[in-house]
Amino acid sequence: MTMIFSDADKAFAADVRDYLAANLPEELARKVRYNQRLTRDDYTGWQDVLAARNWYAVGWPAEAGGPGLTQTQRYLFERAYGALPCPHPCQFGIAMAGPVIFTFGNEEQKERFLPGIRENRDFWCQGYSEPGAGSDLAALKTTAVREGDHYRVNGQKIWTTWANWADWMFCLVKTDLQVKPQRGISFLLIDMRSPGITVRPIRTIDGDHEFNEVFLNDVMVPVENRIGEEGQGWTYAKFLLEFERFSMSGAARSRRVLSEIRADAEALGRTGDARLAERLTGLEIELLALEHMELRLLARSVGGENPGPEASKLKIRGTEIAQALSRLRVDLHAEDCLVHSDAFLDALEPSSNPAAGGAVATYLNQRKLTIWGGSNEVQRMILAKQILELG
Amino acid sequence: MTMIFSDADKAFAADVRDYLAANLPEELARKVRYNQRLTRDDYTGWQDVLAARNWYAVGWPAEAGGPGLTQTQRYLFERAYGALPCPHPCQFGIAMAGPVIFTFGNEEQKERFLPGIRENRDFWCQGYSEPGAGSDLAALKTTAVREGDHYRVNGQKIWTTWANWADWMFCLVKTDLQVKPQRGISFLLIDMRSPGITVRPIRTIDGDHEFNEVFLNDVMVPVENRIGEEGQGWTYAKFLLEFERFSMSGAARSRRVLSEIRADAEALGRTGDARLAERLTGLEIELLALEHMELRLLARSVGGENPGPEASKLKIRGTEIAQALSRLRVDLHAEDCLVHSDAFLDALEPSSNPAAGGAVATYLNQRKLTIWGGSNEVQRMILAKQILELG
Amino acid sequence: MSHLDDEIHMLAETVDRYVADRAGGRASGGDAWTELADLGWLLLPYPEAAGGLGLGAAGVSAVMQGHGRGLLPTPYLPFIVMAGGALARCPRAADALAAVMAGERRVAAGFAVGRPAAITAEPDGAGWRLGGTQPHVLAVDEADAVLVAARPGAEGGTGLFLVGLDLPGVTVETYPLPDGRRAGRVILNGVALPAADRLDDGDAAALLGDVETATLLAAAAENLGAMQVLYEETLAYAKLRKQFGRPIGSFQSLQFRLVDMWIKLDEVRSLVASAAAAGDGPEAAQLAVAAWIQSLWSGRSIGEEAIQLHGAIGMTEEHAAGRYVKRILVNELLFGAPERHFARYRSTMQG
Amino acid sequence: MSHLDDEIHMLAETVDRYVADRAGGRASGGDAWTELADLGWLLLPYPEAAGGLGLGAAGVSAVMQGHGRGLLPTPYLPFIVMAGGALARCPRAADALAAVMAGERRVAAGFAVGRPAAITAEPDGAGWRLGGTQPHVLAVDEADAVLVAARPGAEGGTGLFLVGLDLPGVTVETYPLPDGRRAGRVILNGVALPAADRLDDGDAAALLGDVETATLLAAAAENLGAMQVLYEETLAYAKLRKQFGRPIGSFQSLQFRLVDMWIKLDEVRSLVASAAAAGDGPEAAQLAVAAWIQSLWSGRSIGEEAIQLHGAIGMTEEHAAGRYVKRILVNELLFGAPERHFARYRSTMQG
Repeated sequence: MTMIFSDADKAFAADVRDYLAANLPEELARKVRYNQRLTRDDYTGWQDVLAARNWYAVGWPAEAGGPGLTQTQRYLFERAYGALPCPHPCQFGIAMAGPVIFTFGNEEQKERFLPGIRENRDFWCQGYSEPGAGSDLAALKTTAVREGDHYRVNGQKIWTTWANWADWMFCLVKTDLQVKPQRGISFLLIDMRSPGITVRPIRTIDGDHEFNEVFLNDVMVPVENRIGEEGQGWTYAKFLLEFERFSMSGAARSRRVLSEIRADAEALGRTGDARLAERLTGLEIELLALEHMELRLLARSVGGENPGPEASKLKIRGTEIAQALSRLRVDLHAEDCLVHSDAFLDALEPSSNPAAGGAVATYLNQRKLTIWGGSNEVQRMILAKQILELG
Repeated sequence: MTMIFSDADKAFAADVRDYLAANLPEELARKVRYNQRLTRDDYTGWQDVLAARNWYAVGWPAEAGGPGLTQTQRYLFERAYGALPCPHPCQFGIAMAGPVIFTFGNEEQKERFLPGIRENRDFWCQGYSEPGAGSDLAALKTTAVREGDHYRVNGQKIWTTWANWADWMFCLVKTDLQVKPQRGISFLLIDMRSPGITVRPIRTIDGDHEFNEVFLNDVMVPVENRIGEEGQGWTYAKFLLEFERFSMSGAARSRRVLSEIRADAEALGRTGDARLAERLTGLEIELLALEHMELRLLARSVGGENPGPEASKLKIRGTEIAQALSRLRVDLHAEDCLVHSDAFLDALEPSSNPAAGGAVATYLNQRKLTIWGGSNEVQRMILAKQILELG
Repeated sequence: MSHLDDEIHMLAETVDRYVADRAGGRASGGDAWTELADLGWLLLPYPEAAGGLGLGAAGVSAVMQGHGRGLLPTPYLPFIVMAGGALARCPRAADALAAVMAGERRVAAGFAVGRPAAITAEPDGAGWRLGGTQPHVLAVDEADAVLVAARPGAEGGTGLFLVGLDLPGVTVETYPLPDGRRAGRVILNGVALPAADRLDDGDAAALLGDVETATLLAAAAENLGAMQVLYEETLAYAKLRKQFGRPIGSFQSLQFRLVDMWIKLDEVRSLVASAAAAGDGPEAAQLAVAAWIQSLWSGRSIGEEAIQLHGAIGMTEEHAAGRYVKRILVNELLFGAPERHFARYRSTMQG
Repeated sequence: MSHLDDEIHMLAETVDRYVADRAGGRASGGDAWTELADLGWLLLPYPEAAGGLGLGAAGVSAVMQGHGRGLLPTPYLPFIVMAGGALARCPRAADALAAVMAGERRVAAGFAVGRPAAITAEPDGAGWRLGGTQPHVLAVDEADAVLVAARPGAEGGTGLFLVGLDLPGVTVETYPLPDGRRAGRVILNGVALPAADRLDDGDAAALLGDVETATLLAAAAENLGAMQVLYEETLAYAKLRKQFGRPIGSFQSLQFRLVDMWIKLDEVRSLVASAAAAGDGPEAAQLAVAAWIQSLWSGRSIGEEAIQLHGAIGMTEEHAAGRYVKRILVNELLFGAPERHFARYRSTMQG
């Protein structure tokens, strides 16, 4: 149950910390620190910095061209990473498309797609959700009809993060309408420059544009872009889910946000505010509990055990804590949060209290955390069924 | 929507306040104030004081021999009553058996039973719950088989408050096992001195004895003790439920408890404790909202509208607030609550901090509030179905 | 039902129609403020002796609930409740108030709830010279004057000054609030005013306290209107939207959350109604402050639940949920979080 | 797995068996304290150099979880963790500690977590004279001595004195705690002690701080054991008990509440495990305090939910739920509510 770090592990953690600190551009750090909007170039530029050490695809095994870190090193990497105001790297290629390809893809697919993901050359997005089918994949409607060596794809995807920036989309489609949904779904990789694809932006309540609708109208996708067997897409999607939940605690990021809020409170001369101090301490302890839940689960997967559905608890608590922090920041800055402008969020305009500038937008934006990646209600359903075995 | 009190109403309220204050024995007030245990004599003695003004059966219409108060006067009575540390009068006769008898009973039954209830001569208890059938009356198992001019009753009741003190029990029994439960239940009045009745105490976690099991073994109940028609017991029970919920906010009592806790905090020199002050103010505002929800519902029933299932909201919030107050008292007195003794609770032994003496027992006892009278889960189910119309 | 109840009832129906017309695109297209003047809403809260309709807090509450339900952009709260409310309490402001009631003059509120005056006023001959910056003045870009609270020189207390925005030394910098309403910083740089433009009777602190209470109730009523829509939309959505083959409103955990939203809504509604009906005096002030605090407790929770239960659709700009949530949030930022008003609440408690 | 991990693992199995034996009525019937001595548990936390087993916080945590699961009445926490823990940190207390470890001497803890010493010690010739009342001394009726913290005369600081309960001037008044354990007031009325019975090295404040941290972790482990049973019993009951024709555990709102109980349990379990494994130093202290605070947050909520979900049956003295709830509640009253430890937590934070 104990987690003692070897000297080699400690040296690795120091290397990560030093490299990131030395290579994180000041302007980018400032944008992240103050919750300003990042551009595609902000992301890809930073991901190039990571890729230079092969730390963009940081979770990949050596066979897939990744760094082949141990679980412990992964944990130390995340901790060092989260401690600095680094952008959260785009996950759809490295954490989703990549693992499915190197686990279920054939050799040709691996050679064709993995280097572009690992080296941050291709920008990926995820085509799962559809209108009327969010956390419930059984309700998918997008069809792919086999025509010779192509699929003809028709349908609509929604909530597609960064489809507007993406080169590729991995996509769940229905290839068999006769069988029950779990058996008729396939996993396709679609070139976003294919004819018939239209991307329409969805603006969110924080004024941001990261979601999109993607319309697929007679899009022809080569059969060789299908991963694994036809009709097995559900299996691959499920395989991803547990990885996703494990990485969704956001504890390292929350730890950083907490220390930023504490620094802001000091800068505002609010250290004597007993209520604020209590809320900070309370959240700090909640976060500590989350970190140690994560460590224990990690210790078990070091021992070879798959984290499995238990990881849902990390997603639930991690997102609750992150939301509470985003609310606390609004409460701390109170009326200073009123001076809101797109120009500030786009880093064009300075602010007398920059920590307040993005507070409301972040609070609103973070509402998504308990909705996406399998809503927290779905996570609780998973735990009730699979861990508590309640019928 | 406004609730303006007439001069006559104000005079009535003053009369109630003055009479109660003048006639509440000091020793009894002290027991209530410090959450000590009350004896049967404590209750009946106090109820005699009420009955002397015909205020024991305070909610009864004049036709039933009650004071025939208006809804507004009822509200003012409860408010004046709650402001003083009066014992909560035993409800089973006046608020349950009585209303069913004067609404659904025949003339003979009214003459036979109502005076004894109203004048506090008979002590009643309620035989609804059975093992395996708490909030779910459809699962009742106690049977009553007609044999000439008697029913032969067999079965077991549980959670029967004060069965050990009672002269009479009103009881739901199954008279028809063939039809669906809602049609096969009858409402019987059972003399607790009948042969075949055994009462077994159930001690609760606060060390108190108010609950009992009642075993009915070939108990012969005259048919003339059945209220209304055979098979209609469910209807009469439902009729009572809405009355019960309306009276279950406990707002007046909570208002008194809140002021006692504030007085205790002052006596302990804790007025400068910011966290305590915030919790008190927060609960005070929650309670104010409850009081004004109740007033609005009252204003509508003055206008002739039945409170209906909406009254469930008062039960939910009222019990939540009462429980929060019982917890706050424990937190206020902290380690002073450790010196607990049955001798103190039975008012035999003084204490250096009497307000702390009953705090833990009360906290534990008050857990029942969200369980009984239709658990708060059942209240939410009622609201979801009947008010929100969710299927 | 009393005569006042009748009038409030009729007013509430007018407000409902007005909101429905605007929501249905049947707005006149004319100047919204002129519409409000034509409806008589600009006269509504003020005493009949001053030329108003005498509907007080009850009337304001009805109009503000409509502002919340319809997310109306008209600055009724700052112009009529705050600035106008202060003018109505100044014996020497009858002319200014008359102009406000007639819709001829639009006066913004240059003071903040629960904050000391940000402006200073130095005696200057027979008149005054004002300096300082007042932040977050709502809808100042629609106003022609601002009523500022200022600390007058050495004499202490608070003064109320009517400052035309076209005076030399006045600068206004406007910006959008997170919910799309506009506010501005009013910067006074040695603005010279004649003695007659100080409107209070020596110290405006007490009257401003009353105006603050009225402001909190009006803002609570606006929040109530907004969260009523959030609740109704969420309930309707829960009955419609299917997941795992069933309406999501058939899942018991969601049912219970919707019930709790309904109760929280009812708590605000009950306190706002009682506060609006309570007239003046300490009980009215207590209810007003409680209504405001409860409107934030309930509003946060109803807002967050509304977005969560709508799922991703609730996160979009196209969907109304976010706009209502932002309105309530901005009101909180403008008028102060619950705990900031606990001391005010306690000061109104009797016994 | 390290050697220590192995030993702890074996210890935990022994504890499980011991708890199961007692629950199954297979207790020896002999003196429980002698049993603990025979099992080696009285030696368990102390350093090997002092004759202990060197299992430290990890060993204590395993034994205390058993105390919570089995609601064991043995005063392991006050005698071994508190009094014994203090003796083990006093260089001149080797003999007393040896007697404690051998089960020959039973020393109660005459000091409270987070409270200044209640006893005063006046110099008296070569020795001391002690006076005052120490409340809530756990299991003092099973002890033959009490280790009291006292403020020594003019010199300041805190001294630790070993006081035999048979000494002249010592009175003990015992009473039951709400959970059935017993405690007592130790009243010292001019009790004369030789200089040798003061065991600390000048000021015991720092060592008592360490003992308090160890106490909080041990109490958190006991709470963990208790709430684990509450959770398991409630889950089992939800699968069994039917209402409206279905097991209540099939109602979604109850499922979600059970999931939240499971998560809250896991939060305590994780912090207790990490704290127990963390050895010494500030991170260990931080984890111990956090484990205690979390054990109360989770414990309150799991306890209240356990009673609620059991319905009326959970309210009865016959059912175990109430006994577990009371154990956790009494621990909170003895060792201090969460917020009382926030400052302690902050003082352990690094950077």
